[in-house]
Amino acid sequence: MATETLTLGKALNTGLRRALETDPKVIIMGEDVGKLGGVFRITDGLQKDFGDQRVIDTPLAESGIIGTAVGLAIRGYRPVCEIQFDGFVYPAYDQIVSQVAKMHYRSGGRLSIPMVIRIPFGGGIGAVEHHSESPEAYFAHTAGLKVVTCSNPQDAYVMIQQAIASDDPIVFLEPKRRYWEKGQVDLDAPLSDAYPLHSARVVRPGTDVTVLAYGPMVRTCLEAATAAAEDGRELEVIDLRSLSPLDLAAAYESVKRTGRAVVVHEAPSNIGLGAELAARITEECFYSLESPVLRVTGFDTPYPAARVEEEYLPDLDRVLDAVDRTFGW
Amino acid sequence: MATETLTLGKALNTGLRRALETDPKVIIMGEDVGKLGGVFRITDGLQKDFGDQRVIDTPLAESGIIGTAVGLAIRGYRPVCEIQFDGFVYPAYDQIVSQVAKMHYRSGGRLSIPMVIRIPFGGGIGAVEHHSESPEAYFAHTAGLKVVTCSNPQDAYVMIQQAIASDDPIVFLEPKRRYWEKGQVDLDAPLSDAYPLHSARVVRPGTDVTVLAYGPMVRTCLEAATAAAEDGRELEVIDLRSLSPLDLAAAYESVKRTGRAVVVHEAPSNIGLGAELAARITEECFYSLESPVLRVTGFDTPYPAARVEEEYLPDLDRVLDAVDRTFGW
Amino acid sequence: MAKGDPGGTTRSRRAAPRSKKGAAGDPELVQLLTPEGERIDSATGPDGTEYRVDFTDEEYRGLYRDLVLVRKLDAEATALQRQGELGLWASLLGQEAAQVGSGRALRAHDMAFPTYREHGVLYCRGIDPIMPLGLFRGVDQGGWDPNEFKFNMYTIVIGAQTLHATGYAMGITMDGKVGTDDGEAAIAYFGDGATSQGDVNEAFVWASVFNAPLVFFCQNNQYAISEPLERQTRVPLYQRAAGFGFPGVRVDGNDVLASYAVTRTALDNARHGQGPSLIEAYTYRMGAHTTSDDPTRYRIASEVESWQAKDPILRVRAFLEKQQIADATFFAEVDEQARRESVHLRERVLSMPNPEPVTMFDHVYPNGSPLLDEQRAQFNRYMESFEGSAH
Amino acid sequence: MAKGDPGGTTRSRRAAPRSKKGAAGDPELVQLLTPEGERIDSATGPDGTEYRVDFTDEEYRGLYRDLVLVRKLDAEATALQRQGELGLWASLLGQEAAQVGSGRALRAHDMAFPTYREHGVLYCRGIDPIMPLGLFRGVDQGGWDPNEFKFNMYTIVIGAQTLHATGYAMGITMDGKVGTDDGEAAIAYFGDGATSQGDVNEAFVWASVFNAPLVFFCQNNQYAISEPLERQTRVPLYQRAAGFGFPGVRVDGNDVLASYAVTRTALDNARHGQGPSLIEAYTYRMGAHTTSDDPTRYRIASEVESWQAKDPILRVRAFLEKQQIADATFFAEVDEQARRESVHLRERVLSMPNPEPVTMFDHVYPNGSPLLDEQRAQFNRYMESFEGSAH
Ligand SMILES: Cc1ncc(C[n+]2csc(CCOP(=O)(O)OP(=O)(O)O)c2C)c(N)n1
Ligand SMILES: Cc1ncc(C[n+]2csc(CCOP(=O)(O)OP(=O)(O)O)c2C)c(N)n1
Ligand SMILES: [Mg+2]
Ligand SMILES: [Mg+2]
Repeated sequence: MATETLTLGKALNTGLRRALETDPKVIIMGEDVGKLGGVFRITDGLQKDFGDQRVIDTPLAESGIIGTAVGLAIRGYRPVCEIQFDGFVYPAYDQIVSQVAKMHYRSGGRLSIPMVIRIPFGGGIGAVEHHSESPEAYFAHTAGLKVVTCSNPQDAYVMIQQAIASDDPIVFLEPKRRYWEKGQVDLDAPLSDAYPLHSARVVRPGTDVTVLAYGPMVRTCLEAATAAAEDGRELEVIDLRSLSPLDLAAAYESVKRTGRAVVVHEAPSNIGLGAELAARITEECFYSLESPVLRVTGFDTPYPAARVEEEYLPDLDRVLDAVDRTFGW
Repeated sequence: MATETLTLGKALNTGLRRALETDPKVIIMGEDVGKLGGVFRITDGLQKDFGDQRVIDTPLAESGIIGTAVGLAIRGYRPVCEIQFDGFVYPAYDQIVSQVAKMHYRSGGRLSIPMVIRIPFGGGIGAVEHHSESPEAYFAHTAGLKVVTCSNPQDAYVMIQQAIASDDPIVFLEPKRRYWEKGQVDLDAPLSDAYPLHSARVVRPGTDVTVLAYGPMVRTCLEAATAAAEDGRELEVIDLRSLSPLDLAAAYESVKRTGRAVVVHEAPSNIGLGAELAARITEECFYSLESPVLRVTGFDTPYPAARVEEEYLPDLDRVLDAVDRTFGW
Repeated sequence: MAKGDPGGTTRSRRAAPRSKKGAAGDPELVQLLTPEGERIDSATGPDGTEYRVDFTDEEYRGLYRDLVLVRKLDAEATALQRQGELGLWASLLGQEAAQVGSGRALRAHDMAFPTYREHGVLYCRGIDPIMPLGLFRGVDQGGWDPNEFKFNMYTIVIGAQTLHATGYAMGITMDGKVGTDDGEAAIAYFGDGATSQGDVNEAFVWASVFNAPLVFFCQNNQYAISEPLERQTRVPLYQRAAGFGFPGVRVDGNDVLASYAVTRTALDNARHGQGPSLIEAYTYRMGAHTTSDDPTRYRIASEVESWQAKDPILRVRAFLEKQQIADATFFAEVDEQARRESVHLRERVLSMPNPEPVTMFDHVYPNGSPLLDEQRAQFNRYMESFEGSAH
Repeated sequence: MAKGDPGGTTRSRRAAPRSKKGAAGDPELVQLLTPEGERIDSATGPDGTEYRVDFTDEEYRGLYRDLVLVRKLDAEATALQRQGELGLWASLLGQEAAQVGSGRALRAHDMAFPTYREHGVLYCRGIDPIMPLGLFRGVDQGGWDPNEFKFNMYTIVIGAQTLHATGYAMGITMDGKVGTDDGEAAIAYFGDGATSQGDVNEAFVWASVFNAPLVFFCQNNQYAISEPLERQTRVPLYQRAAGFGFPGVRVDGNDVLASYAVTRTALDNARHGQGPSLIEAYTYRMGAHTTSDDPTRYRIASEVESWQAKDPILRVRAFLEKQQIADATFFAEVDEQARRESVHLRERVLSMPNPEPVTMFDHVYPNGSPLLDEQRAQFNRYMESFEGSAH
């Protein structure tokens, strides 16, 4: 039986390895992805086993990484690009939003750019500036890109393979503070049977408040749900998984039952994912809502110094506080 | 009496001239801003009158424009950078979101970057790709930047001067399809008495539905209001003017009266300004709303070919359709 | 003339009838045909490479035909824009030789990455000149498959395509299609202004480090819109290459023979595994930047006139006449063909249909998206609501 | 020793006691002090510039003191990180000479733009070494005014600061502070990896076009994290400059004298209006990239050992000893000072307070923002709601 206990990081590594084995056109490129195996070791051992033509240490320039990957995709490759940290994706922004995102459209559907851009994202690891960003709104607002993120090792293993197999260009956000968390991973289940990449999932059913989260905040919300249950309140926690397109069927159904919704993310509030979720849920569930959709997010400041990030990031208490407020409205 | 009829473009030009006269530290930099006066002639004649040390034709690289402007700001200058078209700001994205936006915060408030980044934005001029983008959400989501836009010549003239005089780094979005529209501009009123830069303004009072817009869509909404009035419906139109920070006091007050709100922008809907406006208005006016806040926006596609942009962009009919829907909810 | 390979045929060769070693003018400039139509036997590049061409009469005539056709079709597009049939046009006027020379140097399997101005290269690739007009008419955003034509979509964002070309060329190497006589190569076109962009310099880094089979072909037409060359550099652009570890050469971009020779050599070096090189084709943008531009605001008539004397077509015609390679009948026939093709182009542009608005929702993603499906459906319902109404 | 201007004093000069023309080793490398501690009288750069220094004994001792102190403080920071007192540390171990040499070549009014590793330059600027530790401890994000110290905040995004330096230098020109003996200049620090970034190359373009009074100081420490130099270039980095139209020179970055001489010349050229230049300081990162890194994964011990033999401090000590410029008492005194300063640094780090959480809302905008005022107020209310509770 091939169910193993893996960290989220190791699950990604195993998924990447599987993708390299499955399709000879899959290549991995990025800074330090080769011998070092990436600063988080997500590509550990892959260059050794697949060679430096498949796992490519690139020059230090993110626009170059994405731009050359576009050319490789035109040539028929399926590049998986690693951006070392969230804060270093911006030099590649033009290539991502003006080239990668638009190529298929510009070609009238004749050309696809099956690229995956892996980005470790989010805070909570005590890092210096530029290492704890949550840039998902920038990408999810961009038509032509898809954006996904995983919250547990099983999803990490499956979703990275699905993303690589997809012909859509996909920004794959990895919750870096969860890299070391462990979970059961079924290594044998065929990809074709897997839960669809762009579907959300109810990770804890509940009756009183719907809580929407993704990536690193899913665990926080599950912990909040456990705490709330002790107080007799049942939170339904939904892991969005796909940030673009959003899959809100389960959320709508849930909110229509609970009448209350809380959205949680690390990124700043202003024009973040939470705004979109609030707007859509309100539109769809207008007559069911007992209170407005509340947002629990990072604040609208640059990411602060590490010694205050605990207060900056949503935590169990802030989620519960918002839950309380939906009842007191 | 110094009230003159100017196009919006000429009003900006006059405002820039005034800023150059007022403060010797103000400099203008960008591609073709000198002899040519910019592709839209917004800087027409300025190099001739202020010299090529104050109105600087730069090499063709946007990251270079913003990056060197940061250095000039550190040196005590107040750079006003022109980005030639909305679609060409992305090579400078890293400098804007990681450097310009964060410098003040990083320095613990010791250093300011009083920079204005002027960007002609939006569609409706029949242009080829990359010339009709609405990138406001990218910047308004970014903590540390302020974002404003003008909808008429008077505001253009005043706001550009206010933005330049402000110590905050400001993305100044110019509604390019309105460059040629004329209006009265009071050239003499002192800047110190002017309407505050970061305040929204009710541009047409009404009782039935609150319509929020900014930049190029204000006029569209005013036309919709005229049409609606013929059908006996009074729209209250609010010109947001400041996209970050948002000033929603008037909007809240209005929606509490009307019970209905429609938000209009050209940018794609998904995680756009409209989402934020809908989320905040819903939170603030929860018990006053007769229908959810509706959004009339560009679609979530790359900007389409010019021959279909008329259908892509919100127009009078689509605004009225949304107004109707708020009544039919 | 064998498309894409004029150097490969034999028959009556007429190599450099008036032999003259080294261009009279700039020693930095590789030139094989003077503005007066004099052939120069061979020219030496800065690294000692000898450049020469050895064309048949037929091939010389073919190049002339290309130049005339390319100019005529370009003029037709400008006219179409003036008449409101195109939204914009970026004319190649003056740059025909750089484009035809380099375009004809490409082999069938080589891949080109153009900017928005390479209509001449497109033509040499055997592509219907109607293809890019959808973009400029505003009925599509490019709309072709780069691999079908071995010609990437036009790229408007300055410099972005140079990285695509570099990646593509890396792919050639990864496919093992380099190092032999039938190896492949790629060519990246860009302007003088583009050399200031980070992307172009990153492409130089990448191409060098990965020894990519790639030719960087910079048409230095002296201007980036209104900005003269000195806003981008204070040394000749071809010299940029050395610091990145590969050769650079400046060629007379108004000389179709030299442009051909230099590009052919660079492509062959690339396909044989010798890595990238940079060609600076020294030329001049005779017209406006685009139809939206007014060049009288930033350059003087005498400058334009001085370049008129270096016209890329006149010199070929002078050469053909002096050498009696072509006669009046031939020239008339070429003009007539150019007229015919441009009329044909015009007719087809006029009949290009506007896209159905609802198609704007198509092809955002290969796998589609429920959000767009929803928006498309709403849009259809909305449009239907007007049906029958006066709207 | 006159801080920032050791070349300006007189007294007992001891120029190159063991005269030796041209480094024994690499002709491309400007060297004035061999790893064995032999002085070379003068060295010639690739463009023929002669480099020499003429220090007093006092100044030689001063440089030694700087090197030892800088290394010791750096080691202390590494130790603090190991003990959990800093979140991260980017050690300069091995690069002391490049930093002290260039740092001491700066005049008081010159402006430096560091990366995250220029602790040695910072020290030479007379700045308290505690200053950058807030960033690495995680109590602030940089937290100083660049103009106060003539030393920009550390910049982590690779290459970004080179454009800032260029703009700043343009401002020097615009202020008329160039072209005379008391002109100003700026210096931009960056690594070998950074040379691949678009921003750095754009900075080269800008600096050249605007003839900015700027020195590009690249510490080529052979690695960008795990990636060796050949991932960034296949030719020596100093050669990059020529293609942008300004001079480049490679200096032995483990030789404090040569680093000083080359930087001083470049700065003087800049302040006199001769524009930018590039210095490649050829050195080696002896330690890990940062405390998060494990270099054993990507490089072999023998390589590190071979560089150990070129240690930047040992050679100065050997020279001082051989020349009897310093004796055991002096070396002991320096060690003692280093110990004292590092203990003092440690004590102050340990007592650096954590910021009040609510301060995270401060200084987002010079003019503030109502959104942040609201969030701050909410945050305060929220925090107060726990008061008295067990939380
Ligand atoms: C990133 C970017 N910035 C600005 C522009 C606007 N623009 C279009 S063409 C052009 C000048 C290009 O000059 P050059 O590279 O010399 O090419 P040329 O047009 O002369 O052929 C500019 C600034 C653009 N298309 N892309
Ligand atoms: C834009 C960007 N990309 C990636 C990183 C992550 N990173 C930090 S240091 C570094 C290597 C830098 O190498 P080099 O320029 O040689 O400087 P060194 O650290 O060797 O002094 C990388 C890749 C970054 N900080 N910024
Ligand atoms: Mg040009
Ligand atoms: Mg390095």
